[in-house]
Amino acid sequence: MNDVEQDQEESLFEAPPMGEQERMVEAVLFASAEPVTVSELQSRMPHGSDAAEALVYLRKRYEGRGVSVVKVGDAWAIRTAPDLGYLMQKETVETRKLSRAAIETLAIISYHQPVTRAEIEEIRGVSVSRGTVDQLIEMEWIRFGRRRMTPGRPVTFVVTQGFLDHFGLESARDLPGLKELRSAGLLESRPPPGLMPGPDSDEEEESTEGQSELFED
Amino acid sequence: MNDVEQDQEESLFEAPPMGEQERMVEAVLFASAEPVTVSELQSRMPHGSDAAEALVYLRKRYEGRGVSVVKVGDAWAIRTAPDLGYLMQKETVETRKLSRAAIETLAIISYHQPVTRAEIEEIRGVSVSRGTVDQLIEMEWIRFGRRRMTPGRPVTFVVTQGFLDHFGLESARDLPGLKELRSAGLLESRPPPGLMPGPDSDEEEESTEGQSELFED
Amino acid sequence: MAEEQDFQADVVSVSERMAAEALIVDVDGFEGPLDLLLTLSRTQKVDLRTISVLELAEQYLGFIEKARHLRIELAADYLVMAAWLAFLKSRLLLPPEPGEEGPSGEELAAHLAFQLERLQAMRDGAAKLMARDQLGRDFFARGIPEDVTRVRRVTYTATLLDLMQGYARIRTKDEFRPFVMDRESLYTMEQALDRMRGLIGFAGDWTELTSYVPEGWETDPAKRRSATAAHFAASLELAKAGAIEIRQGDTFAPIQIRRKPDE
Repeated sequence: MNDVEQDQEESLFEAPPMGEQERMVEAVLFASAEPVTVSELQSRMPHGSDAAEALVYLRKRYEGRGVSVVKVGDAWAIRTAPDLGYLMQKETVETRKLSRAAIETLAIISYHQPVTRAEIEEIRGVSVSRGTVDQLIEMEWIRFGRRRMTPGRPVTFVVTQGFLDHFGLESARDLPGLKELRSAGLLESRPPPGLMPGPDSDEEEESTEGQSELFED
Repeated sequence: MNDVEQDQEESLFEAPPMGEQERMVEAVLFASAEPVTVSELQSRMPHGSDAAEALVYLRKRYEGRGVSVVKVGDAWAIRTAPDLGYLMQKETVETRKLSRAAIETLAIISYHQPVTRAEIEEIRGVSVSRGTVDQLIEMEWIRFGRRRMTPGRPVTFVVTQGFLDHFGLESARDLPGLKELRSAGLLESRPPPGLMPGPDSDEEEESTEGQSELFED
Repeated sequence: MAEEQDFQADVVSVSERMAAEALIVDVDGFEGPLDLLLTLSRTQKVDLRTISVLELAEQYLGFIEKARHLRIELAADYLVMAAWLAFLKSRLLLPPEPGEEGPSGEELAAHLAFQLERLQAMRDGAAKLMARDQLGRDFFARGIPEDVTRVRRVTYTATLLDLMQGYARIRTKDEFRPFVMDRESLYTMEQALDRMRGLIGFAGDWTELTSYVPEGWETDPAKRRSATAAHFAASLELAKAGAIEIRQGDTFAPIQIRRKPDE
């Protein structure tokens, strides 16, 4: 404490060495809750100090470091180097199950591709929300296919390689057909006895037809 | 997506150069007002980084500067050099004035930890008021430690990282005069030779190993 | 009186006497008997390790007497300590009786000295601790911390099973009806009722019920049975409601119905 007082008294007559002044600027910029102007620095430092010059040295010292001395308006502050900004973010990844609507939409696209939104809606019996399609596109599980050569030229959706990778499929043709789903017990209801000339069978044909369109290129 | 995955895989085999790791540690420590543990640093840096080694370099780099890299328990922080405190009047935080009882209780906990309330009372010769302990807990300078494995399983108190940070201690082993006190036998918990009056004579039997548990290495 | 004289004898100099009086005035300022003992021990001006516990005990007892004399109310623990010190004093002065149980006077005195020394050490430690450079006073943390922003990224996942179940769900939704509703070969009474309500307006004359059975239901025996029964039940409903009249000429003769003539 006495040493400090002595230093201060001496400094009335002789400014501290530039290295010391640099230390002072460094400490003040670090601890201050707001950017500090040169005149504020000057007023805090012992008489005879040159805050502006000390800043030049300090700035140079931090060049290429993890933090840098930056000008904010007419004041100065220490900030994280821009290229390290990502370290200030802590990413927590949360895995959630895809919604039922998204799974069904994805299933229809994978079995019927290329398929238009109107067709998806017809199969599902409910409208398909934009968010659901966007989500699947964002996940890179579906993408836009060729436009349908019908009035309005609607876009079609097809599944991506990322989709096949995720589900461990070599091609969308590897997806099990309705008969297999049924024998695997995945169908929730029995068709009524007789009278069901298999909407599945013609659907299956339709789907392979659709897929062939895609895969034959 | 694929690129990111590739990057991560590569980084398992190749960490960023040590100079870069030092920058990262520097950026993270500068950004935080609280001490950051090595494992926290490690988790924020790319795979394969060695935060502990980068810290050694960084600490050396800041020797003699206006701010320094200090160890606080098992964490690290950047703090201004104490000799420049006089420049920081503006930043000075008014800490709540602690009562003599609170200061003594804090000292006893820091030198004797883990220590039970009965042991503190035995040392001070008076009962410890609830408010005193509450205040120290509220200031985050002490916290509950493990329960003592003696009848009644009393809770113990230990000092926190915040305490070490506040008093600029690397660990509780660096408490002033700790060695002398220990060699003088003043940190031993000597059971009174019967018939001694005490504030809580019925709880006195709990006094057992005391600080040795923490300080022995 | 004699006790007071004892106390006076202990107080040697004027300054010490004044200190003793100050102690009395401050009696509430002491943090218990141990604190008082520690303060009194300072008058011995020796290292706490070589303190005379006997002398300290006498000082304390004298202090308590003085306080009593001045009618200062002392907390119970001061009096407990006084009684204990009086006991200690007697142990220290008198040789132990043969076969006496418990710790010796020396052991008790040593522990009291230890307690005083330990308390003093903790006070010194506290003073040294508080004299250290402190965060926010002598050294400082970052003034503008750049907080870590927590980015929560949500990834969605699904399994092949989810996908297949989803597809199966859609493809079977149309087919799925409760089994009882599944009656391709059945004609319900409700259907027949609907049909007959539409047709009955034109039937002013007696008409055979069988002629109401819709096309396509007359040939297949199962369908014909179902449709006939439904229409018969429906005609009974209509007759009950007073919409039609119903008759049968003979057993197994054709059933005939007609619209009920307007009154």
